[in-house]
Amino acid sequence: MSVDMRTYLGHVELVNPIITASGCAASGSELAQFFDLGRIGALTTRSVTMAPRAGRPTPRMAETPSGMLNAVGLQGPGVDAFLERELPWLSQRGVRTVVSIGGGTVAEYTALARRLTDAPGVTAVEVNLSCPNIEDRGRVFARDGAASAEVIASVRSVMRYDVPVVAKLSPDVVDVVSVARACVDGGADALSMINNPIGMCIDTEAMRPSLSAVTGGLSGPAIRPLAVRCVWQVHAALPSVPIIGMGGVLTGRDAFEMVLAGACVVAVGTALFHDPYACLRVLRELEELLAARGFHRLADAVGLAHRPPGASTRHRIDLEESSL
Amino acid sequence: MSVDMRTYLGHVELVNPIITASGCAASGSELAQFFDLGRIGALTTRSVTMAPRAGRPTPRMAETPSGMLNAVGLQGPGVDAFLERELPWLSQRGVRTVVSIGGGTVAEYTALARRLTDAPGVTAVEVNLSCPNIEDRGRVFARDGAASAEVIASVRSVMRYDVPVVAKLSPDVVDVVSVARACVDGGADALSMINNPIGMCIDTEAMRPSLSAVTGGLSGPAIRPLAVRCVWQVHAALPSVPIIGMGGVLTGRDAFEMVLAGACVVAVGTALFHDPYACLRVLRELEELLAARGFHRLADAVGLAHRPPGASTRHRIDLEESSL
Amino acid sequence: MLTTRRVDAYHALTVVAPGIAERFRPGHFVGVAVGGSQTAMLTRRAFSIHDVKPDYGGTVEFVFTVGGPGTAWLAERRARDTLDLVGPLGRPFPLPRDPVTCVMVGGEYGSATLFAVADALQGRGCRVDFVLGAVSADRVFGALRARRMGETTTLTTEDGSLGMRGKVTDVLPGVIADVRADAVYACGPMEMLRGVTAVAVEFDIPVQVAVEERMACGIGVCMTCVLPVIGDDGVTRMLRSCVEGPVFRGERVRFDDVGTIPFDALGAPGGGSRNVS
Amino acid sequence: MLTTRRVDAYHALTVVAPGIAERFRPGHFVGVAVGGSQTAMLTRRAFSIHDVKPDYGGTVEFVFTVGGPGTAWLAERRARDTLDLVGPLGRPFPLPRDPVTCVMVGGEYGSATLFAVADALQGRGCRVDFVLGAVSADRVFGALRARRMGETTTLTTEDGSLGMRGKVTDVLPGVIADVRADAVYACGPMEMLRGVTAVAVEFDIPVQVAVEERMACGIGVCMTCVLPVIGDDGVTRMLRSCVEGPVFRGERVRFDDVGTIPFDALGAPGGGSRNVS
Ligand SMILES: Cc1cc2nc3c(=O)[nH]c(=O)nc-3n(C[C@H](O)[C@H](O)[C@H](O)COP(=O)(O)OP(=O)(O)OC[C@H]3O[C@@H](n4cnc5c(N)ncnc54)[C@H](O)[C@@H]3O)c2cc1C
Ligand SMILES: Cc1cc2nc3c(=O)[nH]c(=O)nc-3n(C[C@H](O)[C@H](O)[C@H](O)COP(=O)(O)OP(=O)(O)OC[C@H]3O[C@@H](n4cnc5c(N)ncnc54)[C@H](O)[C@@H]3O)c2cc1C
Ligand SMILES: Cc1cc2nc3c(=O)[nH]c(=O)nc-3n(C[C@H](O)[C@H](O)[C@H](O)COP(=O)(O)O)c2cc1C
Ligand SMILES: Cc1cc2nc3c(=O)[nH]c(=O)nc-3n(C[C@H](O)[C@H](O)[C@H](O)COP(=O)(O)O)c2cc1C
Ligand code: FES
Ligand code: FES
Repeated sequence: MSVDMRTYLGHVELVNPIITASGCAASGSELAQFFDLGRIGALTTRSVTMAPRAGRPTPRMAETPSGMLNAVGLQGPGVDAFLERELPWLSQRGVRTVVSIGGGTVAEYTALARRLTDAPGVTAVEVNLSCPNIEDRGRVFARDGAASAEVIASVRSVMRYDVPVVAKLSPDVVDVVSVARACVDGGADALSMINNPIGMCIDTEAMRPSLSAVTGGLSGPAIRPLAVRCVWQVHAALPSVPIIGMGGVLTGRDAFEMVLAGACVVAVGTALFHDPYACLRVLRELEELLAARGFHRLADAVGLAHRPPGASTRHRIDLEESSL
Repeated sequence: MSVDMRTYLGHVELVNPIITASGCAASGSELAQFFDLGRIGALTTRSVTMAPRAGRPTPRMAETPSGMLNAVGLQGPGVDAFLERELPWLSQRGVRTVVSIGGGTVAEYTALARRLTDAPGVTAVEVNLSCPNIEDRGRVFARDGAASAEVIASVRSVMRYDVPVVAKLSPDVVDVVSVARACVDGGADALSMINNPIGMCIDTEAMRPSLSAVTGGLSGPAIRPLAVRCVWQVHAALPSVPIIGMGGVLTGRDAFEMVLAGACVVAVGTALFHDPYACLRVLRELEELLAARGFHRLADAVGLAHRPPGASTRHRIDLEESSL
Repeated sequence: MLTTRRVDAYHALTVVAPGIAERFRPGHFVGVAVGGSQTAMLTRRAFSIHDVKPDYGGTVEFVFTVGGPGTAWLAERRARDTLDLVGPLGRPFPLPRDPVTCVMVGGEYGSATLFAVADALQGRGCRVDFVLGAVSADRVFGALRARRMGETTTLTTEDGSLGMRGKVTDVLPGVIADVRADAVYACGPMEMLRGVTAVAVEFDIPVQVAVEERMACGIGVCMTCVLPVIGDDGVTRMLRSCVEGPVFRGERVRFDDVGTIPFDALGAPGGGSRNVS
Repeated sequence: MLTTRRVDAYHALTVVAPGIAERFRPGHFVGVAVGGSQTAMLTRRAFSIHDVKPDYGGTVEFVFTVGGPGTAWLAERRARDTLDLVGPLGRPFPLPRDPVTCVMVGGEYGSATLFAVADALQGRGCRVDFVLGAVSADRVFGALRARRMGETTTLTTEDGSLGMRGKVTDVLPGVIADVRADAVYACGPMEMLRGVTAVAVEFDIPVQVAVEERMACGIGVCMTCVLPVIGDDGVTRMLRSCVEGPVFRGERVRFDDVGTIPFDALGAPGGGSRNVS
């Protein structure tokens, strides 16, 4: 039995729910040597910035238990080169592309959105809110609902109406639901979570921080429980808002966990570093798990773990089917 | 070469820096079958509450990558039984005891402190601020600097002057430094971090949350990068405040990492579940690491990773020595 | 580690562990570290001790099925690999003073722990009868040994592939009546223990059950393994199955309330205390 | 996995990997998964391919020292265990068109990757001379093979336990002069590559170096393995050593600035862009 894996980001349909996480697939062409990018739901670009960025000094990575720290610092060619080379390369190959943008001011995010609004091949825009707000003593936008909402509202206002705007949230907040709500009120069509919580580790030989940037973003299975919790809480509070779930997804089982918590799209990041084919493997494993449990449609499993203790699964599925 | 492992919580001396983490050594007597509790720096009790508590329904635990989730819900006999049986048992054996307290209101914390203030054998009081504030829609105290400071100030005011009051912080905040500062301004003699970040996982067979409480506290090596980052940030901002570092410490190397980040005391929690002797092993390994690097005193290593890039270690150590 | 063998659906590992073998008493269990160094699996797995032998200063054997990643890792161990065990853990089975007649009821791998108990009982002149069950023949553990040791042995499988079709609780009343049993010892799935206890209560004879709850430590420090048990004072407390159990008097365990906090349990929410975390 | 052997201070693993062997060119490396299933070690370890052989459809050999937990785990593998490899990865060494004279400079395990290059060079009629060094005799890799292949072979150790006491850079100028070298190929610690490059620049001959940076992916997607390299346009860019390297023209690598972002690098902070994360 094959499962209908189609899913939606706002009104944009994706052939399946497995996409790459921003900053974990570079410009896309690197992964294209391993498989046809058209086979995954979408490719998310690294966060594009106005100017080219050299990023942080090395060491930029350190391995931690079931995870890793990274401090890349948004290295990238800048929006001009992105629009000249990287985006066309993707759209010519018909790769559905979620363009991630990062800025230091509301104006910078807005300017980036303006540059993207008429560019062909933009499936959705993901706003990376985990950037320091230069106008607020470097306080990260994502940690403040109002600042996040301001960015989202401004991006939404200049972005083409038919391109969904996705707000990417950080777990380093007191209440992820309030930030999520602020972003949705600000006009976000969907939410993605989680970006890396901030961590650090120390090289006990050198007796200094392992990363030249001292702190870095923690990723990998170690943070999956935080990610599932965020997806669960936000889906419970805003059940109608599409969620891109990410954080430590290595297998179809992990993706299924995100789906059950409320994600309709699942992004794979760090797993790509270990297995270039991770997206296709996770997709296949997820479809097998769904089929084995008698699901006809991915959509029927989204948020299913929220059903009241009494309710059975079949029941829920039958309901959905009878409503065809 | 033996290393001077003595350390201080405020003005209270501990023979060594390795203590148990609250809630991970029950009443103490359980571990006493394995080793003499007098050999570790101190034993931290589970968080004592006014009334007896049955805690949460099971399942209360789930394993996650390099970590585990727990939702015990502060099961315990209540302060009366604690003062009648558990505390005397410890003090009769000369076990240095950090008493952790948990409450639902400022009044409850204060009442607990009042009960403890004349009890013999209380080395320090650790205030578990990761409890829902009943008077603020169940918002956890630790997530709000003002609420935390209020609890600490009130506990400090009733607690005997010579018993240090330790504020235990949560990583689930926007800025751990501001909460830390608020607690110190409120009268905290020391800080301990980190309590468990909130996570969850889903049983993909049952398609329901693995824990009956749905969410739970994440512990173990998975969270060590978050813990080291919190210790680092707080020590950088408040270098003179003693810090109890905890979160995923399994080995002497991990404890050394906490020390280099700025902790003068290191608590071992989840590691005890795997190895009842973990505290003694971590202590031995830490002492060996310090000796191998030529340290004469633990104190010389506390916060050492903060030294400016140029500065050498030897230098720092010589300085300390010449100041004898 | 010494030997590893397959027994039908089960794996059996024998480990040289003199310290554990020496202090072993029937009903004890061990905590086994899984995954090796640098593993992502943090918690020990609990396994009842099936058998101890004096060879090599003392060996311990336990029997398990592969469920998740930890038991899968254990199943891949080869002879001469080393294993990290903690034990013996838990409260063992209490034994009667007099030479009475005892029915040993085992479900699935639960049978494994019963043979050492039966040994001890027979050592005290007790008569021992076995009732072993499982879903299918390959999951009934120790049928042969039961036949050798027990006066009578009754087997049940849910698919009828061995012995009677059905559950142990279907045949238990008959056995108790036939052998005029004075006591019941049981180990197996919680659902079975609940049924066995009900039968024993029916016949008004004592029943000792070894329960199974999710455990993070096995040594009494984490408080994750609790279940509601009625004390001598009639008060229900959430007791730790690792140190106050795993063996309990069946009628004291509130099986219907496992996985809940009974409203009348000591310290239950609303019962005077507030739910502060 | 096929065989595992010790070579002085090093471990050598040979793995059946036809797909990798087939596409191998000198300078390629592999990404090796460590720790097995359920491991806490998430990232692959990078190792230069030392040798490929046609047997069993194609085998790959790499040589390593035990540093941290990943290499410690690899050192415990036995023949017939399976290994998870990705490769071949990276840009291989470019080879000269004409039959020139090349000096191969290897430090520590860095020598391992040079023999395949030397093979290819000799295949093109090039003359090959070796300069191999390490801290001590047991850490000089491949001295015998070098003696067999090279016109001349010069060995150095910092403790003088083998060959000349000192570093490869102490003897390199003499070798280049004696053999009238046209080019240098080098692999080893970054500090050595910097020195070797300086010498080659001194003699104004091309030098190809294989660098080593911390890598999380090895396939160009994580951007963690960058170092400052000067392009044909004279502009310094932070290039990925896994896909734009590990082989670079030595004089293009800004060794003094490795571990920094040179102020004049494209996109350097202050250089027009803001540091937004
Ligand atoms: C006192 C006691 C005795 C036991 N004796 C045996 C035995 O003789 N043979 C046997 O096959 N099994 C026995 N079990 C069950 C055994 O502990 C679990 O099957 C095993 O822990 C599952 O590990 P896993 O990695 O395969 O599964 P996972 O589901 O991956 O385990 C994940 C986590 O949950 C815990 N867990 C999962 N299932 C159980 C369970 N049923 N009981 C307790 N903890 C669990 C594990 O310890 C681990 O911490 C016993 C359990 C207890 C409490
Ligand atoms: C292109 C390339 C080729 C290499 N070839 C060899 C070889 O032939 N023989 C050999 O012994 N070593 C080689 N190395 C170094 C080897 O990758 C590291 O020694 C190894 O990754 C250390 O792993 P560990 O678990 O023992 O150490 P850990 O310090 O525990 O490793 C932790 C993390 O840091 C990374 N890391 C640590 N040291 C290095 C390093 N020097 N370079 C890159 N990543 C590192 C690891 O990949 C891992 O992600 C090579 C490195 C690169 C980049
Ligand atoms: C090396 C690296 C670079 C990243 N770069 C970005 C980025 O540019 N923009 C962004 O929004 N998230 C970035 N992330 C975060 C990921 O998109 C993702 O949110 C996070 O890593 C959790 O998913 P994972 O555990 O599957 O990696 C990066 C993560 C890593 C590991
Ligand atoms: C089972 C369990 C129970 C805990 N109970 C408490 C508690 O009662 N009070 C408290 O302040 N912290 C409690 N904690 C948090 C620990 O004290 C510690 O802060 C945290 O687990 C991180 O350390 P670790 O990774 O070494 O376990 C508990 C942790 C666990 C795993
Ligand atoms: S398993 Fe930890 S208390 Fe029982
Ligand atoms: S290692 Fe990931 S880009 Fe080079």
